[in-house]
Amino acid sequence: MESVFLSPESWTAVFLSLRVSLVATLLSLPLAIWVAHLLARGRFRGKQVLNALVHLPLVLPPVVTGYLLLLTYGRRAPIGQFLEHSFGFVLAFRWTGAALAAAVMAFPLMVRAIRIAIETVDPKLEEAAATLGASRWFTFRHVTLPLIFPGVIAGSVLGWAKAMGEFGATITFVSNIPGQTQTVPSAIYAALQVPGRESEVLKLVLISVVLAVGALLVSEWLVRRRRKKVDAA
Amino acid sequence: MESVFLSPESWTAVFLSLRVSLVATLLSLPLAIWVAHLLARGRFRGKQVLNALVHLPLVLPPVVTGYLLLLTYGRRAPIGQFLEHSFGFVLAFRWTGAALAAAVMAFPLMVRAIRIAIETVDPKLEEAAATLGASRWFTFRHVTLPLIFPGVIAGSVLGWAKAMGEFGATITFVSNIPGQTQTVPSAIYAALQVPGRESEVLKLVLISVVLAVGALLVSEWLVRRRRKKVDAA
Amino acid sequence: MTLNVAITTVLKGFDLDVNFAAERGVTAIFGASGAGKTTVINAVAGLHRPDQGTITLDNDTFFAADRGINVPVADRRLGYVFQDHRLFPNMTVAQNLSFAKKARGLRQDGQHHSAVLEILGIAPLLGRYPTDLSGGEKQRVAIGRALLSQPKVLLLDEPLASLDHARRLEILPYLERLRDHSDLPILYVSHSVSEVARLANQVVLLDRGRQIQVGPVTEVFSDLDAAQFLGRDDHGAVLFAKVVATHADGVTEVQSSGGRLFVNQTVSSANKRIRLRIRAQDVMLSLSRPEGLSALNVLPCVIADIRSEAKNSVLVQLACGPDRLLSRITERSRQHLNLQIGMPIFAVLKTVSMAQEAIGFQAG
Amino acid sequence: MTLNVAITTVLKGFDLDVNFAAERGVTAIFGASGAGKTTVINAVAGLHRPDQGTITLDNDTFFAADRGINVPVADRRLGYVFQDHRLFPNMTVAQNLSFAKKARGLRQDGQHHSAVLEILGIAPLLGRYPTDLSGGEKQRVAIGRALLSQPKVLLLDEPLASLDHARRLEILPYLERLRDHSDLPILYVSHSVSEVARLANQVVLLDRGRQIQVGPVTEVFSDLDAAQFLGRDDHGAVLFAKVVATHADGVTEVQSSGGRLFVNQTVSSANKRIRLRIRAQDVMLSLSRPEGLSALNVLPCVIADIRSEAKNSVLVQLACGPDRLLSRITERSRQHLNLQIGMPIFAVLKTVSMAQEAIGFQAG
Amino acid sequence: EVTVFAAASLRGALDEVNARFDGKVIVSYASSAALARQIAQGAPADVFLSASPEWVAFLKDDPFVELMNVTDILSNQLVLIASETAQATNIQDLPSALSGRNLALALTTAVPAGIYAREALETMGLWPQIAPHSVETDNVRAALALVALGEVDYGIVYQTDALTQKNLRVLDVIAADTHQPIRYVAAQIGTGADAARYFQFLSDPTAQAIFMAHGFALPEAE
Ligand SMILES: Nc1ncnc2c1ncn2[C@@H]1O[C@H](COP(=O)(O)OP(=O)(O)OP(=O)(O)O)[C@@H](O)[C@H]1O
Ligand SMILES: Nc1ncnc2c1ncn2[C@@H]1O[C@H](COP(=O)(O)OP(=O)(O)OP(=O)(O)O)[C@@H](O)[C@H]1O
Ligand code: MOO
Ligand SMILES: [Mg+2]
Ligand SMILES: [Mg+2]
Repeated sequence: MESVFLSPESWTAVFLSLRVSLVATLLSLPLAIWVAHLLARGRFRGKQVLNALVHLPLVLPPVVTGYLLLLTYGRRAPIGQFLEHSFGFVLAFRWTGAALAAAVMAFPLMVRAIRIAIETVDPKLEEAAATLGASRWFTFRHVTLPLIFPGVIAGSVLGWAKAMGEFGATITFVSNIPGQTQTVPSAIYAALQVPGRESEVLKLVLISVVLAVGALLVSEWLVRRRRKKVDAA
Repeated sequence: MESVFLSPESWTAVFLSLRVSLVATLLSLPLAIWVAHLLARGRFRGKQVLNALVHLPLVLPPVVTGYLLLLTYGRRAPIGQFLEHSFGFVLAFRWTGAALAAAVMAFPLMVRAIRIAIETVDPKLEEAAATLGASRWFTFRHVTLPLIFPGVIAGSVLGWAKAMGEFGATITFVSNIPGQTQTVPSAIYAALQVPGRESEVLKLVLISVVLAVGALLVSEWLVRRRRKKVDAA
Repeated sequence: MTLNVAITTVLKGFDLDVNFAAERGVTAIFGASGAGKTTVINAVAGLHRPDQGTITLDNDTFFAADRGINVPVADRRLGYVFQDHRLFPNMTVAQNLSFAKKARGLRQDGQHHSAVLEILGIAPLLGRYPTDLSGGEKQRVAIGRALLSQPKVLLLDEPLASLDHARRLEILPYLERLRDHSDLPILYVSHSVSEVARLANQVVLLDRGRQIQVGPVTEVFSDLDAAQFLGRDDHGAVLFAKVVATHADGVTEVQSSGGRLFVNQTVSSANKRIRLRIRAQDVMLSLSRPEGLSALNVLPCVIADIRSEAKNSVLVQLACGPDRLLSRITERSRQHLNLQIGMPIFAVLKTVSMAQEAIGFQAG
Repeated sequence: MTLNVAITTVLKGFDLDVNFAAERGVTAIFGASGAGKTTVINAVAGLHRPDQGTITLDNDTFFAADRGINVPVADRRLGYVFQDHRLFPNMTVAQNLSFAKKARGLRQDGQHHSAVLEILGIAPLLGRYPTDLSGGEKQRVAIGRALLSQPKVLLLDEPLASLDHARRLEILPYLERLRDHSDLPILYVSHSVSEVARLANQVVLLDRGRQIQVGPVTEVFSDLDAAQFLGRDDHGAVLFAKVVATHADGVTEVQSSGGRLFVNQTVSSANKRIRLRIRAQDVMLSLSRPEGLSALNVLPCVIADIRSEAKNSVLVQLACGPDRLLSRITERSRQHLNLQIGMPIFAVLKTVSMAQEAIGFQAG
Repeated sequence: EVTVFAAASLRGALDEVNARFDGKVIVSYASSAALARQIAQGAPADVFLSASPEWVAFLKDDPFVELMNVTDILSNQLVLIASETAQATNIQDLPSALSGRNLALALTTAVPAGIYAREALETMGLWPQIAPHSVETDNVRAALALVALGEVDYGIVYQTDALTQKNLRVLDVIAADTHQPIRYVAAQIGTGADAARYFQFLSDPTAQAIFMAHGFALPEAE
C-alpha cells in the first residue's frame, strides 16, 4: 500500500525548496528594488547594458545560465575561489548555490514588476517631497517605496514562484544532492525519468501548487489590506 | 577552419525560435491583457482560482508543464484529438505546439506586468470616461490601454524573452525535431551533448543575447517616444 | 426635465441627508469645505452609492436603494466637470474634447463646438497634451469636455475656482445662456456667492451634511437666517428686473417690482429680463430722499426685519414692493437713524454698485 | 531676507521674462490663467529650470544660468503649496504634516504646530488618508504641510482657491501674521484681488509672460493702467491707517494720511496699523459734504486723474492727502457733477463698504 | 526520410552513423523518458533509440503503440574518471580519497548511467561511504563536465563519454558484472520501408564500426 503522504526525502526537498526560494527572493529583493529604480528613474551611461544584463537569465536556456554560474562561482572559478578563501563561503553544491541560481533566474521578473510600478508613480509627488526637504533616499524610502508596495509584493511573489519552479540552472550549477541541493523540481525531474513514479510526481506537483496558491493569496491580501487604507487619493 | 557563421541547422533553429516566440507573444497578448484586467479590476468568484492558474507554469518545473501539455494537447489526448479532428489543427510535435508551450510559460510574466500597470492607473480617469458616456470597453480601449502602454510593452518583452529562452516545457511537449520543434535552447541542449561543439553553443548563446538586447532597446525606445508626448499630466 | 435627489448616506464625520428637486436651470449647492457638496454631485453621477433614497430624472430612475436600481454612470448622460480636472493625459486637448462624441457616437454640431472653444479660449490649446497646460487651462478644457458631451444633466463642481476674474466674466454669460435656452438641470457647486447669485435659480444650502435651506435664489439670498452661511462681504439680495430704456450715455434703466433702477451697462434689447445682485453692504439707508449724490438709485422701502450681527453691525431686511433687499449698516448708524421695523425708508444704491458680474441675463 | 528673481524662459506659446526682488512680506503674482505664474514659482522652487538668469536668496544663489548653478530642490528650504495639493496618498494627514520635520530632522515646535492645526481646522482630520478628504480639506492640509516645514521662502500657488469664504477669513489673518512677524519672503499667486489687496506688500503683474508692473500694492492698485488687469468689480485702492479709537458701539476710528475713517470692526489696540481696501465702486463722489446718510466716512479729496472706460463708466483717481483712492462712477454721473481734474470733491464711503476681508492688519 | 527519437547521450556517434545512411534522417535528441512519453502520445517517430530497456518496455505495454521490431543495439561500460589533480588511482581507493571531495554521477535513482553506477558501488560495498560525497546531475554529460571543469574530482560516466573529454583521466573500468548489463535498445515504430531499412542499418557493420569507434560495445547476446 502506498502512503498518501510524501516520502521523507520528498519532504526534505519541499523544505529545502522553501528555504532556497525564500532566501533567494528576500536577499535579492533590495537589489531588485535598487536596480528597478535605477532603470526607471536613473540617467546614466550603460543603463541599457545593465538592463540587458538583468534580462539575460530569462532569454538564455537555464542550462546555460547554470553553466555560466558554474564558470564564475564554482570552486575553481574566480569569484567562487575568492569567496571561499576570503570568507569561507561556498556556493557550489550547497543550498546557498541553489539559492543563488534561483535568485539569478528570478531577478529579471522581480526587477520588471517593480520597475513598472516605479514608473507609474507620479513624479509630482516626489517633487513635492523634495520641496519639503527630503533627500532622494528619504523620498524613496517614505514616498516611492510605499506607493510601489503592490508592485514590490507582485514582483516578490513572481520571483518566489520562479525560484520554487527553477530547475535547469539549479541542477547544472549545484547538482542534485539530497538534503543539500535537491529541490522539489529536481525531485520531480528524477521521478519523471523512471516509469511508474507518476504518483510521486503528482504529490510533489500538488504540494508546489498548494504552496504557490497560498503565497498568492497572502500577497493579494497584503496588497488589498494596504490599498483599503490608501487608495488613489 | 571553422566558420564564424552558424551551421544551417542552427540558423533554422534561430528562425524557428523567432517565429515561435513572436507568435506565442503576439497571440497570447490580448488574452494576457484581458486576464490582467480581470485580475486587476474584476470582482467575481473564482478570481483567485484564475490567478493561481495563471501563475502555475511559473511555479511548476518546466518539465512538468510540458508533461501536462503533452497529456492534454498530445495527439492521443482529449483536447489534442478534438482540435485535430474538428479543425485539423495539430499542436503536438509541430512548431505550433512549441509556440503553445512558450506562450503558456510566458503568460504569467505578461499578465503580471500588465496587471501592475493597470492597477496604477487612476480609477478617477476611468470614472471621468464613464461620465462622458464611455462603455467599459470604450474606456479600456481609449483610456486604460494607452495609459498602460509601457506596461504592455514591458510585459510583451518579458514574455517574448521567456519564450525565446524556454526549454524544459518545449522539449518535453513537442520534442526536439530539427526544423519543426528545435528551438535555440533545444539546439543548445543538443549541442551540449557532443564534445567539441562549444563554439556552436557559444554562437547560439550570442545570437540569443543579441536578439534579446535588440528587442529590449526597441521596447525602451517605444516607451520613451510615447512618454515624451504624454508624461504624467 | 426635473432631477429629484432624495438620499442619505453615512460619511466620515457626519451623515449626509439631502432632498431637493432641480428643475431646468441652475441649482447651486452651497456650503463650507467638507459640507458634502461633491458627495451629492457624485451620487447623481453614480460615482457615489448612497445608503438610502432615490435619484430620478423625470421618469428615469438613476438610483433607488429599495428597488436595488443603480444605473451605470455611462448611461446617465451627464456632463461632469470635476473639482480636479481629470483630463486624459494620453490625449491632446482636441481628443479630450471629442471623447464623448466618439464614446456616445454623437453627431458633431460644428457651431456649438466652435462656440464652446471660443468662449473658453481653448482653441489655441487643441494640439497640446494636458501636462503642458496651466491649472486654469486644464480646468477650461475640462469644462469644454463636459459641455460638448450633449448631456441631459450638467454637474459642475467649482468649475471656475481656478480661473481669473476676466475669464470668469467670459464664461458666465455662456452658462447663463445654457441655463436659459436649454432644458438642462444644472447642479452647480461654488464657493463664490457672486457666481451663485448670478447663475442660480435655486439654492441648496448645506451645513455638515444637513440641508439647511432650499429655495429660489431670491428667497435664500434675502433670508436673514441664511446670511451667516453666505459670508458677510458678498451677501446680498437678488432681484429680477426688466429693461425699460437704454440711455444715450450707456446707462440702462430697468424696472424691478420695487421701483426703477439705473444700471451702468448697455442692454440693447428693451423688455429683456435681467437679474441684479445688490450686496447688503452696498445699500445705504436714508430717512429722506438724498440729493446731489452720484448715487442714482433710490428706492422707497419699508423695514421688514432687523437682525443684530456680530461685530456691531446690523442686517436690515427691506420690503421694496414685493422685492426684498438687504442692507448692512453699523449699530451706530442704526441708532443714529433710529430704525424700527415697519418704518418707511429710502434705500440708496450707487449705480455701479451693482457689480458687473452681478448683472446677469435671465430669459423670460 | 530678499529673494531676487531675474529669469527668462521659453514656454509653449510665449516667453516668460520676469525680474523682481521679493523682500520679507508678501509678493503677489497676479495675472490671467496661463500667464506664467506657476512657472515663476516653479523656477524659484527648482522644479523648472529657466533658460537664462539668476535666482538668489540673500547671499545664496539658487540658480545662475551662466555659472551653471542649480541648487537641488531639497536644499532650497522652501515651503510650497501646490496648485494641485500633492498630498502623499500613502500617509495619513498627520504623517503628511510631519513629513518635513522628519525629512529635515527639525525640532518639533509644539505651539506652532497646534496653532497651524487650529487655524486650518484640520485637527479632526489627522487620522484620515487624503482619499477620504474633500477638495478643500486636502488644500488645507497641503497648506499646513508647507507651513510646518520651517521654510525660508514660502511659495503659495492659489492656496485658498478651493476654500469657502468663511474658511478663507480664518486663514487670512494667519498669513498676515506670518507676513508681519517673520522674515520670510512669500510669493503668493492668487486670482482674488481682495486676497491680494489684503495680503500683498508688493504686486507683480504678469501678462502672457511679460512683467507689466511691479510695485507696492498701494501704487499698483491705485494705478489707472493696472485697472484693466484687476477686474472691474474688485478693483480699488489700498490704504494704510492707524487705529485712533475704539468706540463703545464697536466702530473703530482710524486715521489715514488722507483723513479720518470709521471701520465697523473692533480693533482693540490703539495705534495699531491696519490696511484698508476701498473698492472703486464703493466710493461715491459728492460736491458737498452730505448729511443724513448712513455713510459715516467722508473724505475731502482732489481729483487727480480721470479715465473713461468701456461700458460708459469712468474711473476717477483721487488724491486725499498723500493717499490715492479710486472711484468708479457712470459717465452720466460725471456729466451730472461736471467733474474735472484738479477739482475738490468729497469721497463718500459707507463704513461697511470696507469689506471685512479688506481690513487687514499690518504690523508696524 | 526517417524520424529518429534518440537518447541525448547517443549524439555524436549517431550523427556520424546517420551521415552514412542512404536517406534523410531527422533526429530528435532528448531524455529517453521524454521521448518515450511523446511516442506514447503519438509522436511521429519511426525509430526510438532508448538508453535503457525500461522505456521500451513502457511502450510495449502501451495499447496505442505497436512496436514492429525491438533489438538491443549497443552496450557500454562505466569508467571512473578523475580530474587532473585527483589522488585516487582505482575504484577501491575512492572512499578514502573522497574526504572533502566529491564524486559526480548521473541521478542514481533516475538516469540509467547513475542507476548502474550506484548498483555497482553497492555490489562492491562502497556506496555507503561514497553516498555522502555524491553529486548527481540530470544527465551523464553534466557529470562529465563537472569533472572536466575540475569542480568535482571524480566521476563515474560511460566510457563513451570519457573518451570525448581531454582534460581528465580514466582511472578504472567498472566491472560489468557488478551491475545489470548496460543496454541501448532500438525499437521500430514506423511501418514505412525507410523505417525498416534504418532499423536494419543500425546493426549494419558500417554503423557498428562507428559506434565502436566512439567507445560503445556490441550488446551481449541475450
Ligand atoms: N510643461 C510645459 N511645457 C510647455 N508649456 C507649458 C508647460 N506647462 C505650462 N505651459 C504653458 O506655459 C504657460 C504658463 O503656464 P503656468 O502654469 O505658469 O500658468 P499660470 O499663470 O500658473 O496659469 P493658471 O492660473 O491657469 O494656473 C501656459 O500658457 C501653459 O500652457
Ligand atoms: N471617500 C470618503 N470616505 C469617507 N469620507 C469622505 C470621503 N470623501 C470625503 N469624505 C468626507 O465627507 C465629507 C464631505 O466631502 P465632500 O467631498 O462631499 O465635501 P465638499 O462639500 O465637496 O467639500 P469641498 O468644498 O472642500 O470640496 C468631508 O467631511 C470629507 O472629509
Ligand atoms: O526556462 Mo525554464 O523552462 O523556467 O527552466
Ligand atoms: Mg468638493
Ligand atoms: Mg498655475
